[in-house]
Amino acid sequence: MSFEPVVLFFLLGVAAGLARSDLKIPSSIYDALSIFLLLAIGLKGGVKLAEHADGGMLLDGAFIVLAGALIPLIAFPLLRWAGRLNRADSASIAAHYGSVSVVTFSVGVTFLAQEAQAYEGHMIVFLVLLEIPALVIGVLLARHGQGTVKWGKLLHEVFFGKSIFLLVGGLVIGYLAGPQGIQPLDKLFFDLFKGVLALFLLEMGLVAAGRGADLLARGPFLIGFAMVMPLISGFIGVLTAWALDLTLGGALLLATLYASASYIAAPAAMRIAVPEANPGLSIGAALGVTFPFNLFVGIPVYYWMAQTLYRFGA
Amino acid sequence: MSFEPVVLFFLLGVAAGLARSDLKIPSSIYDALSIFLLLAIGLKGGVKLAEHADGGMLLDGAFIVLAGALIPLIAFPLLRWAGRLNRADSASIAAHYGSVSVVTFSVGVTFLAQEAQAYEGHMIVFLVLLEIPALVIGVLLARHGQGTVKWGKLLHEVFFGKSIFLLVGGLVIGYLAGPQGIQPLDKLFFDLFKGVLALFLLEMGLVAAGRGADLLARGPFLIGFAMVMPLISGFIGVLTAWALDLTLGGALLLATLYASASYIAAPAAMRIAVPEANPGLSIGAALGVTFPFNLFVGIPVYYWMAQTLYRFGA
Amino acid sequence: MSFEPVVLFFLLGVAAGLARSDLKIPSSIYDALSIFLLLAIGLKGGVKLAEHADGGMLLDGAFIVLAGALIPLIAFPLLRWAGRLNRADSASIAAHYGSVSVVTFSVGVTFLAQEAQAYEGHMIVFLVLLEIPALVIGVLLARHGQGTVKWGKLLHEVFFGKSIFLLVGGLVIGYLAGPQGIQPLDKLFFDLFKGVLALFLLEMGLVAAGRGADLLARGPFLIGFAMVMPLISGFIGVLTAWALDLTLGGALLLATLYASASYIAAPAAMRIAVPEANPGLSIGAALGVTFPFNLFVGIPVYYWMAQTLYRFGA
Amino acid sequence: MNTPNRLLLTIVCEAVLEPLLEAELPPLGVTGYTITDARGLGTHGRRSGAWRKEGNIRVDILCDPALAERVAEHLRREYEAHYGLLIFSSPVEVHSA
Amino acid sequence: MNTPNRLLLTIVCEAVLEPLLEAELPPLGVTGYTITDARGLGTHGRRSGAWRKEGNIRVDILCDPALAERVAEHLRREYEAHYGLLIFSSPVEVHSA
Amino acid sequence: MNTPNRLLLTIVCEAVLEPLLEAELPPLGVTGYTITDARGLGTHGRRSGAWRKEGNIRVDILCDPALAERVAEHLRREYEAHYGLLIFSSPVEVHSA
Ligand SMILES: Nc1ncnc2c1ncn2[C@@H]1O[C@H](COP(=O)(O)O)[C@@H](O)[C@H]1O
Ligand SMILES: Nc1ncnc2c1ncn2[C@@H]1O[C@H](COP(=O)(O)O)[C@@H](O)[C@H]1O
Ligand SMILES: Nc1ncnc2c1ncn2[C@@H]1O[C@H](COP(=O)(O)O)[C@@H](O)[C@H]1O
Ligand code: NA
Ligand code: NA
Ligand code: NA
Repeated sequence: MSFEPVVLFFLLGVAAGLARSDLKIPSSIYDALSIFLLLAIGLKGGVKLAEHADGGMLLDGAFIVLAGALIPLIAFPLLRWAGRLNRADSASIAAHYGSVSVVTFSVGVTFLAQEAQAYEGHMIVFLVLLEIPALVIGVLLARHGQGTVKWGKLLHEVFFGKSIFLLVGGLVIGYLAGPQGIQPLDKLFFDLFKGVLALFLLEMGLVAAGRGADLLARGPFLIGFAMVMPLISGFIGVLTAWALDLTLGGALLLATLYASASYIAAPAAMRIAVPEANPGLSIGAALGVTFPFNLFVGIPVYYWMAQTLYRFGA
Repeated sequence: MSFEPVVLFFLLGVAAGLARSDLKIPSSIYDALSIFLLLAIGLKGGVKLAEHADGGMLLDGAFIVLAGALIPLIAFPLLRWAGRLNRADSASIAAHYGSVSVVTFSVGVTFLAQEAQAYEGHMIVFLVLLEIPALVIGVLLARHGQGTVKWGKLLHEVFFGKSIFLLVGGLVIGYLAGPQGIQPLDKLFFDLFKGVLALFLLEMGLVAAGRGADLLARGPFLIGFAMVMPLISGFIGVLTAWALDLTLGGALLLATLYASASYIAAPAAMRIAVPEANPGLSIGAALGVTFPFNLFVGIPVYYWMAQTLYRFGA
Repeated sequence: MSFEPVVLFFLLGVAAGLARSDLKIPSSIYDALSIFLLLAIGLKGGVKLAEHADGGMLLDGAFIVLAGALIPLIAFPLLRWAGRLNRADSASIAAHYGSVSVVTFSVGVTFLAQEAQAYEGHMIVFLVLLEIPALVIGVLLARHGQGTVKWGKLLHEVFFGKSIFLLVGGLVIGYLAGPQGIQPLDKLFFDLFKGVLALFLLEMGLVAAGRGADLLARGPFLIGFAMVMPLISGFIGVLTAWALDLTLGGALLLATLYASASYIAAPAAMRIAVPEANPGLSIGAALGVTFPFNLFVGIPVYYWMAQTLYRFGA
Repeated sequence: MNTPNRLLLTIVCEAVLEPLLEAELPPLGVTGYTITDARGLGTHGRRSGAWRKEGNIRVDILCDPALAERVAEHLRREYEAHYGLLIFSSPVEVHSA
Repeated sequence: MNTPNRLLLTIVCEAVLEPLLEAELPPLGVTGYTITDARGLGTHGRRSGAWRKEGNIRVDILCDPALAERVAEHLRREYEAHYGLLIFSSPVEVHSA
Repeated sequence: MNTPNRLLLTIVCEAVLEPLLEAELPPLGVTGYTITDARGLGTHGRRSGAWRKEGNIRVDILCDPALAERVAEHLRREYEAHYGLLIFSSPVEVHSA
């Protein structure tokens, strides 16, 4: 995995950030890259769905969402009692870890391509499904017993926030247009995907460099959490995939989804719904630690977990 | 036409706009996409021109411009007397409808590709020619008998405004470089064209959602006008194409050009030349109603018109 | 060379600038295009390096840097005594001409492709090496005997400034990932390269139009300098290449590097290190005169020089 | 033509609040405002504007003192506790109709 | 060093006017100005800045009261009737040379 | 709640100075500032903002008069001779905590 170029772009960004280079990705370009990635992933999922959708998927989806809901419920008490964080921060961070990172997922797909491993195309549908319950659970945890929740604003942010909206929109377009219909768009959305991902990772590296430094100042607990939590979630993902009889590739992707922490959808939603939480903590942990951890350590480890379980569990 | 993905992107944009999603295409990306589309269309036209230009085209062009000049002259009295709009607004809207929409034209080209219909490559030359007289007529109508016209500023805006300038510039470059010379640029300007068009339509949908709502508040006349006028212009286009013996594909494209209303070049030019006109009305009608009307209803109708005329008129 | 489309894009930009068109490339798009070009060139160089790096290159590099250091040392007295410019301006302009233009280099590569001439892939490594000493010499010339130099800030700007950082970063990634590893990124970074270069030249034309006009007001000396200096440097380049036994293509590229003047890295570095120099003079000369001069006259002339020398010198 | 006694109320806050302000200001009586994108440093740390939602916005509202106070009070109540927020005002003379 | 009696004249108007202002301000005596991109709400409705020409610009001019009045008058005469336009000023102290 | 006697110090300068200011302002005692991108005209000619480093930035600092003078003095000393720079201030009333 070490010489995979998209990951090297991330390191280049980190280096630029640490060296205080004047390299900056303009914010409008960041927005454009993220719109591209979200749409492209949605489209790809939709096309796969059009090729073979069936009822079993619905059941699988329900199971995957339920198992995924464990993650914030494990993270919250860890943060609250082991980490002695306040309720709002614990809930907000739990929501970030329950939710998923589209970019980490993409790196997982890239990893499978390198390993020449197949996977279920409809994984992307699960990606979309997983995004939502974690945010709701996070808010419930934050508000449990006190204060009122602006549910309207939160649900609006969740469903019509850019991330979910573009993922779902791409999914629907891909499904309706089908492989044939999408084909003229392939040269933009699929052929350029990996290159755009590389540029996005460059920017992520720039941001992570700053975030990681912020976090170091906060003491070691959160840093430890940001590396242990994905291992726990990833393990749950491998088990769930095995229980559902997914392919080995599907197991890696599900583990990656569970293990990844959101830094696009969740921060925006939590800033609105749980404003008293400190966004520096959650973004710092998710982007400054967990994201690179998954890139360099997590994904190979989940792959090894999956291989081991599939060999012995068979 | 219903599952053509570029049109689905437009609908996705409309949905995002109506649902007040926080999805936004940054303005610099909008600018970049439109620069790309204008240049790409110009280049494609120039290459086609280099392949086969002849004197007959000049005569055709003159005829097409003259017939096209009918459109604002029909629209103006309709707006002024049937719609009871003031002189400036009537003239400005007439200019928008006399002028053309490059994006609608591109969707027409996409439609022909799906129907596997050939067309005259130099259509794009006519597109450029058509843009200009309508704006001049619009200003003459607005100023008839009163006030002075800042012709210098207007003509400068028309000829050196971004739209015409890039179209003509692309045309000239494509012509001079020829198919061989342009070939290394194909991967950017031609292969990605449809994908970029899809992204642009996403943004158009976002804007149209807002514009359409504005217009609804204005009463039904303008909305009706924005759907009837393209049918009239489209019919003139089919007749003109038939009289000039263009291919069936050429007939569809000419009808689409006549029927489309400008929302890039015309608004900027009219804002300078007829500032007392309310831009909300013209852009609302052109972008909020006529543009989607042409996408979903107009283009198939003009195609049917052309097929019918070509069958019986032969 | 006359109908090479990328050069026509430059002319289109100049025309837009002179005609005061409202065409503008948004600054964030300019940034994105330049990030793309710098990374792409670095990656390409890195891949070439991975394919065949050897010790001889190091020696060649040292020689090329030493010969290149002549350029600012020739330019400075010319400017200071023949041109009667003050010390700071002379030094700053000398640094711009000692440094190199990545875009001019890319046009040189395009020229070789048209002429079907091979060249040493590791030329790009030399490009990076050449950027640095000229800036340091420029500052030494400016500060010679007076004032203190903020070396820290200068060296930081040179090594971690966007240009060098992305070139070196791309080089390293390309080298580590190798041709195989980079291949999935080819569709973005290599296939689109020439198209992006064309768009960048459009912007350069827009800027050069303004800069050239500024410079005309400054009197003829600097304009003459901006056309004579590249001929001198280009000749040094051809000689150096011949002495090192580079290919004919390599000779053209080295001449082009020597002859080109920087307008991305050098202006930023000089603004920090020699703030009393007037940036209008150096950018005006480099971008307003030397850049188009190299595009239209210089590159063919250096090619002819190289051919002649290689024929008779052999 | 010159209206004395008008204030320019300036609000600097997190960009994430823009849609909320757009919805809440008109009901308070605000009939016009101007928004620009900004970045900055404050008690909530550095906001680099590296991506849209991470930046700040600056909202300028030309209004009378009473409305300014009403807006400032609303913002203090709703947002000051948990969001980066700076509000100040200065008297200006209006030259347009 | 501190020049009293200077005004900061601020103009908020449609972005489409930028090239016109750039041509018309210097002949009126303006030697410097600063422009930023903006969006906003006013009597001409919402200007979302979703694309460049649809947004606003904010032009700040540091000048003396007489010039400010001259500029304001020019803009009112030429543009107020038909364009979104807001002009106001406030006294400032200048700290640079 | 209203702190009188506060100044808004505004600096317009070349964008290339942004990282330098970010490093130099806090040691002078500045605890907050707001930056926006700008373009403009001045004695150093037109700065069109056509690319990032060629544009201007506008830095607004809310502070007390002593700090304002300290910052202005520092900038005049370090940058006025060779960079495009404009500094002015005006009194403002603060409405946030
Ligand atoms: N003293 C100040 N002067 C100017 N702007 C400030 C100041 N303090 C804060 N700001 C701006 O207000 C935003 C939020 O401030 P804060 O809540 O203190 O983090 C910052 O990101 C700055 O853009
Ligand atoms: N009361 C106000 N406060 C601040 N900005 C305003 C105000 N009214 C109008 N504006 C700005 O001026 C532009 C034009 O105003 P109008 O002509 O009223 O539409 C608007 O788009 C706003 O950016
Ligand atoms: N009179 C003025 N009013 C407003 N802004 C100005 C003025 N003079 C200069 N500026 C701004 O300050 C920058 C630097 O000014 P200068 O050093 O005079 O070139 C210019 O690019 C403008 O953005
Ligand atoms: Na997760
Ligand atoms: Na038309
Ligand atoms: Na050189």
